Order: sequence, then C-alpha cells, then structure tokens
Amino acid sequence: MNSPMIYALLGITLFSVGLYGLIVREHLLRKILALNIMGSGIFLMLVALGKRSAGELPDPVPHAMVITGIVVAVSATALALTLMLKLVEASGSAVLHDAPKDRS
Amino acid sequence: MEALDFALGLFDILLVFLVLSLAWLVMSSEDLFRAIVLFVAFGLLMALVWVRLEAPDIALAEAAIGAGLTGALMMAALDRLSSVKPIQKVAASAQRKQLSLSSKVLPLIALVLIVLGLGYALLSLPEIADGLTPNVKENMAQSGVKNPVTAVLLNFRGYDTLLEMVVLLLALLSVWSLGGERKLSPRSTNPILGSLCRVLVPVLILVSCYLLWVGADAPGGAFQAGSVLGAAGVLLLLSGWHVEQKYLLWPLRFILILGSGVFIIMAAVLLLIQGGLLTYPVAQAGWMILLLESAATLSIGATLAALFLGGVPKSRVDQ
Amino acid sequence: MIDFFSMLFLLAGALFFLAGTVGLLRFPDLYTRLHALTKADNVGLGLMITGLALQAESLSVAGKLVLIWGLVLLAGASVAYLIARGALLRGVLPWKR
Amino acid sequence: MGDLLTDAHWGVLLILLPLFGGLCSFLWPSAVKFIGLATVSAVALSVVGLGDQLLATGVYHHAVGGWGAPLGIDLYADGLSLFMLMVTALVGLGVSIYALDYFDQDEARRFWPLWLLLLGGLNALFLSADIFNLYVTLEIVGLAGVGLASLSGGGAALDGAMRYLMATLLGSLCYLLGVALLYHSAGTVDIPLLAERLESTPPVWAALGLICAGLALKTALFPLHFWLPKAHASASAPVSALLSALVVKASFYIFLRLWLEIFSVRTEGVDDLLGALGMAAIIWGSLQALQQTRLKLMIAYSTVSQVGYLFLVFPLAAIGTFSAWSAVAYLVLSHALAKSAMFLVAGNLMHFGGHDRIADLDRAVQRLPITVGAFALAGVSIMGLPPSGGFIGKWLLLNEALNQGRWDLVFVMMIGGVLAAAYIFKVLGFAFTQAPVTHEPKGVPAVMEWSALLLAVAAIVVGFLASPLMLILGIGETVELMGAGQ
Repeated sequence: MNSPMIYALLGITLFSVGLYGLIVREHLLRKILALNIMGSGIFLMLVALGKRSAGELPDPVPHAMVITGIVVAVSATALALTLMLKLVEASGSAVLHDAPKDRS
Repeated sequence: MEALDFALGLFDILLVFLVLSLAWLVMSSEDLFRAIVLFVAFGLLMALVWVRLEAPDIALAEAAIGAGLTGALMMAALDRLSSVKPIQKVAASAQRKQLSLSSKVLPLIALVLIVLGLGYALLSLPEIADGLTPNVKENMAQSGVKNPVTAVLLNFRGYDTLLEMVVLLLALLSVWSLGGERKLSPRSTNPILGSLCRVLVPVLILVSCYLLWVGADAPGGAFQAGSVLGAAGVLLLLSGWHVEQKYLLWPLRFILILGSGVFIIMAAVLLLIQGGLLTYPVAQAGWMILLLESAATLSIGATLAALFLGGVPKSRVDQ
Repeated sequence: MIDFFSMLFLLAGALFFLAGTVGLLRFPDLYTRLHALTKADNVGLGLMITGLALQAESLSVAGKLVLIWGLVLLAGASVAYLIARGALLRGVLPWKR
Repeated sequence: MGDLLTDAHWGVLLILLPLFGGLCSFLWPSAVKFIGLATVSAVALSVVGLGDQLLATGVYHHAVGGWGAPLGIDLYADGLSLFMLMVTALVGLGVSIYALDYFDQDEARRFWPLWLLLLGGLNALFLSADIFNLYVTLEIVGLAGVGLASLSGGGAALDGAMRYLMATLLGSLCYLLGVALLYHSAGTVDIPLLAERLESTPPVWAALGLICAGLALKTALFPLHFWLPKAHASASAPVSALLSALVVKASFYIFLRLWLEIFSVRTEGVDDLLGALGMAAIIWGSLQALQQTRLKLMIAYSTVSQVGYLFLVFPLAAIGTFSAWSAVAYLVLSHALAKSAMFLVAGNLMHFGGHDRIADLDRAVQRLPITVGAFALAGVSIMGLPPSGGFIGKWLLLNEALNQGRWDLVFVMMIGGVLAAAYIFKVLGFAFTQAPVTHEPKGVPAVMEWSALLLAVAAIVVGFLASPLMLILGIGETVELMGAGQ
C-alpha cells in the first residue's frame, strides 16, 4: 500500500469519525465540529486519490475542488454558529430536543 | 534515497496516527474549549498532510481558513455562548443520563462498518489513474496562468468559483439576517495588542497582495490571499478598530459583493463578446483572471471578517 | 561542508524544540509552560531557519525564511503575553512551591 | 427577430439574472421590492424564451469557458430541466407577488436578496450537467434555504432552521463523498461522460449509496424526513411555500437526473427499496398530517407524504415507459403549485386570525372566501381528484402500477388519497363552523389572497394541459429513451 492510499483511507476514517460524533454528541457546537471533520475527511480522500497519476504532478482538479469546498465549509460553519447562538438565546439550550411525537 | 523514503513513510504513519487521534479527541473530549483547541491543532496537521500530498495551494488555504478562521469563529462562538446563559452544563448532564450503552455502541459498529465498506471500495479502485491531469496539461498554455490549480479554479472551472462566491455571500446574508446589528467592540486598552496590530496588519496585507500576485504561477491565489486579508480584519476587529458608520453602509456592502459582482459582469460581457460564459480570449486571459482574483480577494477578506463579527456591523459611538 | 553545518543547526534546533515540549508537558502551571514553549521554540526555530537558509537556492528564499522567523517571533511573543495576561485577569494564580 | 430569440443564451441568463438581481437588492435595500419583482418577472420571461428555443432546436448545450467536458463544466437543458425551470418560475412568481405585501420593510430587505440568490441557485442546479457543480448549487440552495427558514426569528423557526441546516449539510457531505468516488472511478464529473464510463464496481456502488442517502435526506424521504415538518412549519408563509414547493424538489431532480442517466449500473433491489420507503412515507406522512392540530404542521406532513409518491416511480420505471416518468414530473409540478398555495393560505389565515390552530378557524370561509377557496382548490389537487394536475400525475402512476400488477402500490396510493381527503376536509370543515369571535381579526391584503388563489387555480389548470406539457417533457428524449431502455 502506498502513501496516497493510506491518506485516502485516513480520509474515509475521518468522515466516519465525524459522522459518529454528529450522531452521538448532542451539543450543537460539537455537531458543527463533527461536520467540519467529515468535510476534511472527504477533501483528504479526494486529493489523495488524485495522486495516483502516472506523471510527476498530482491531478490539480481535485485541488481546486477542495479549495472550493474549504470556502463552502467555512461559510456553512459561520452560519451554523450564528444560528446556534440565536437558538440558545431563544430557547436557552444548545441541544436540539426531540419532541417524543417527532420520533420516527 | 531509500533511507529518505523510509523516514518519510514513518512520518506519514505518525502523521496519520496523530490526525486520527486528534479527530477522535475533538469528538470525545468533554470540554468544548479543549475540543476547539484540538480542532485547530487538527487543522494545522491537516495543512501538513496537504504538503505531503503535494497540494501546497490547499495547505495554504487550510492553514488560513480551516485552522485559523474556523478556529477563531468557534472560539468567538463559545465565548458568546457562555455569556448568553450558563445552561449547557445542565442540558448536557440531563442528556447524558439518557444515553444508554446501546445508543453509543450501535453508532460505533456502524462507524466500523462504514470504514470497512468504503475502505473496500477505495482499495478496489485502479492503482493508477490520471484523472484530468492530461487535459489540464494540454490546455495550460491557453489558460493565461502558469499555476494549474489557479487555471482550474479561475478558468477551466471558473463557473464553480463564481457560484462559490455566491455561497460565501449567502452565508453572510443569512448571518446578517439572523444576527441583527452588532456593535464593533470597544478599543482595546491592551498596548501589546495595539502594537501587534500596527505591525502585523500591514504585513498581512502585504502577504495577501503577494499571495494574490504569485497565485498566477506558484501556489497562492484569491482564496489564500483573501483569507489572510480576513485574518487581518479579525485582528483589527479584536483590537477595537473604529470605523465610521457611513463606511459601514454602502462602501462595505460594495466591497462584499465586489467579488461576485465583477465575476457576474465579466461572465455576461464575455458571453456577449466571445459567445460563451466565462470564455476568455487567450491573449487577455491573464489580466482578466488577475482582475477577477483581486476583486474576489477583497470580497473574501471582507466577508470572512464580517462573518467573524456575526451580525450587521454598527459603529460604536466613541465618547 | 555546508551540509554539515546545516545538519548541525537543524539538530540543535530540534533539540531546543524537544526541550520546549518537555517543558510544556512537565512544568507545573500555565506561566512556566508558556515560558518554556515560547523561549525554547523561538530559538529552536531560529536555528532551524539558519540551517535551512544555508541550503537555500537564492538570497530571496533565505530572506523569506528569515521573514518567517521574524513573524513567528512577533506573533509568539505577543500571543504568549496575551494568554498570560488573560489568565491573570481571570485569576489564574502563578505556581508557588 | 425570431433568430435573435432562438439564438439568445436564455439558459445562461436564467442563472446570471437572479444572481445579479440578488446582489443589487443587497446593495440597494430601499428598492428591494422593485428589483425583486423585476428580476423574477425577467426570469419567468427567460424561461419562456428557453422553452421557445428548446421547442425549435431540441436540447440546449453550453460549454462554460469554451472548454467542454471533461475539463470544463457544461450547461445542459432538456425537457426535464425546462419543466423544472417552469415550475420554479411559476411558483416563484406567485410567491414573489404574495411576498410584496406579506413582509414589512425590514423583513423584505432580508427576504429578497436571499430569495433571488436561491432562485439563481435553483436555476443553476436545473441547468447543470456536472456533478461537482451540482454540489455547489446544492450548497447555494441549502444555505439560502436555511437563511430564509430562520427569517422570522423566534424559537420554533430557529429550531427548525437548525435541524434543516444539519440535515442539509450532512446530505451535501454524503453527496460530495459520492462525487469524489465517482470522479476517481471515471476521471470526470460530467454526467454524460460518467454515463459512458461507469462500470459496476464497488466504488460506484458506494457512490450510489452515498449519493442516494444524501439526496434522500435533502428530499426528506421517509425515514429521513425528521427535519422537514419543523423547518417548513415554523418558517414564514412565503418561505414555507418556497421550501416545500421548490427546494425539496431540487434535490429530487438531481436524484431523478442521476438515476436516469448514470445509475443504470445500479444493483437490483435499490428501486424496490426506494418504492417501499415511498409507500411508508405516504402512509406515515398522511397519518401524521391527520393528527396535527396546527394547519402549517399539517401541510408540512402532507409534504412528507406527497414526496413519497415521487419515489413510487422507481420500482415502476424498472420496466416502465415514458408514462411513469411523466407521471412523476406531473406530480412535481402539481404538488409545487398546490403546496405553495396551501402555505400561502396558511399565511393568510395566520395574518387574519393570529394563529393557525385548525380547530379555531372560526368561520374563515365567510371572511376570507378567496383564501378558503384557494385552499379547497389546492386540496383537490393534493387529493388527486379530477380535473386537477395532481389527478393526472396520480392517474398515470396508478395506471402504470395496474399494468404491472403492483397491487401493493395501487393499494397504498388509494389509502394515501383517502387519508389526504380526510385531512383536507377536516380543515375545510372547521373553516365552515360557527365559532364565537374571540378577537378582532386583521384584514388580509387582496394581493395575498389573490396570489394564493392564482397558484391554486394553476394547480387545477395544469390538469387540462397534459398534451403540451408532455410535449415539453419529451424534448431531448432523455426521459423517453431511459424509460424505454430499462
């Protein structure tokens, strides 16, 4: 196994760890961190697999996609954080409570 | 040479291990402050990973945005969270009791299954694949720049970047719509912070200009330059920078939309002249891309700093 | 010859980093840890930069390396001060024997 | 003149116009209403232009930057895209007119830029032929949707918006991971090229699973619908209308597009699974809608069940033909119109009475006859009674299920129809009851009443326009070919 593949596997593991945190942890700030880690995992996989090319340079297209993705991620994070603060102001809790009726 | 390969392999494994354990700790540590600090460390190590993957452009963006600005946003949010209400502890402990063993173990099993499944999928990909490398190489001469990543971002897939500028603006619009007005913080009385600003802000602006300029043929470009500019903005906001109200209305909004606006106008003009959306004439591509990037840098910097503020900025009245 | 000196500087730098990290882990409170970290790391980085600058292809690359050192010095010192000040304001007491 | 009209780049205009309008409305907050309405009208005209062009020349194809796939991004419009663009323009126009009077000045300043950028994102989504570009447009739609959902402030709206944000971000990430796998399997993100190159390999299956899961989450397919009722019910009325009518359909469109074009390599059983989830959604959503005491929650749960109908097409289309796919397009259209009308009606009733408790709709029919009429007409389409658009869609679907002997689907559709009738008549029943007047009701501006009625009437009228709409849907033959090729 070569090093790009190790990093690609790290990428999917990060995605899964983030997903786990997103499901298990309740605090919204933690969920936002989890989404960021998932994103990093995807970016890592996208770029690492781009290093499989036969030439000396890695594939630049995933690089551009990831830069796009990083900016999207920071935008979403900023929005999520503001929303969280407003929600805490309004409801007094940084945890989303499920009404029992909504459980499915 | 073999010794070097071996050392690098060892380094890779160490790095993978560190990144993974940091991610796990970010998710599992009880203290939120600690989780955020660890997340910043995670971001910095990710920047190192990008260097190992020969992706210096991403390394720059990750260090500035992924670790720096995201971390600053989180820290600021945590700070405001604790000033809103000290309720999180209660809520967390109340919830903790509900968490039975099965609700923690089941997701863990799911996690392992997902890793195994996706891992199997990855390992069955072909060993060697060129992706779009040959296509990029072939068309580099017509792109107007020498850095392949900039060529993809601003030329080959420039339309993605246009839409992405809109995403950034949308996040800001939503934050402004939610956050209401927010007064700029009072001037800091801390002399060190003040002098740090006086030295660092000009340096950051210089670095930003350099990154923007060098992006045409080396790692760098609008996003990296913009995020450095945004960092300078955050520093200024922290130190209690005074901006008069009249600049916060029209001029600020103008800077915020400049990036997407110039992009859209350029796209429309090129559609009329060249008959294609964002189809640059080969000879003029270089300066057109630089123009787009300059506008984008300003907008990205202003937007990131404004996102950090978390509301419609309002000048404080001194005295 | 140059390679030898580079190696020497890099190793010395690494040693300082190691010392700083040991200090970070072993020292009893925030203030002493900050002290260990900033002081040792700044010297360590300086040595490493010197070692790398010797290998630089051109003067401008070496200049950039030195610039990085200057920035880290500036940021490190200021941030260490700000952290210590913040801690003091929040009533974190320095360690006493 | 004719040449000018058919040669113009209507597709590109459809993307640039609303984005530019959004920027302008942000820059000149005092003129938002004018800029907004002008932009939306211009977009509607451009859709007509594009339709004219497509009818004359077949599909629209534009290589952005002149590069062409796989290096560049392609814009592509066929009958299905045009159909979705039409739905967006129609609903958008109706809701925009309604919003003129609904929002006060401060809310309007926040609403219009977000809505115009959302419109740009939706149009870009329907025109894109590139799965990574679709990701970026999905993010535009998602973030704009969250911004709009939280517009009214208040605890419930913020809670709903937060759930929506989490769901939409998770959905996008799953989708993006799928895109990454597809790119590395085939070396391209262009849909037609992917269709040529993809083979049935483990990474492609994984990508299929991830993309389906991500999009199902965004489309609120049962059991991934948990975020929708709160988010849609607590937003302000025009926003709920946009979210339920358009935003949910955007991710469904991608689902449909990818299904038709690139997931022909899919494994057996996935289509049946989707059908089963669709059936569960119909029953569950309808039962929940029936139990709700608040009108907006009832309408939101009705969306959950109506989304279920859309997914019934997948098991049918496995051996089906054009009519199964046109049924789903018809359902999208009629549901968008009817559901937006319903949410606007709910907005009127709330404006009028200050609440949306179904049991206390004291004699609404006497004071707001137009509004209640709009609700009844929209209800006809949701129930699937003739001669509405909903009837055509459901009838086509039912016919297909009968032809294939899928009695389970037939049965569920019947039950769904009965339940829909039950919850809609429940509301109408209360609207006709005599109740003591407990407060001084506020008048509802005529514009708000008539725009709701307009959308509801449109949901009925499309029932008479089957043949021209089928003609449009057949442009490019994507739907027809893929249907026949199964």
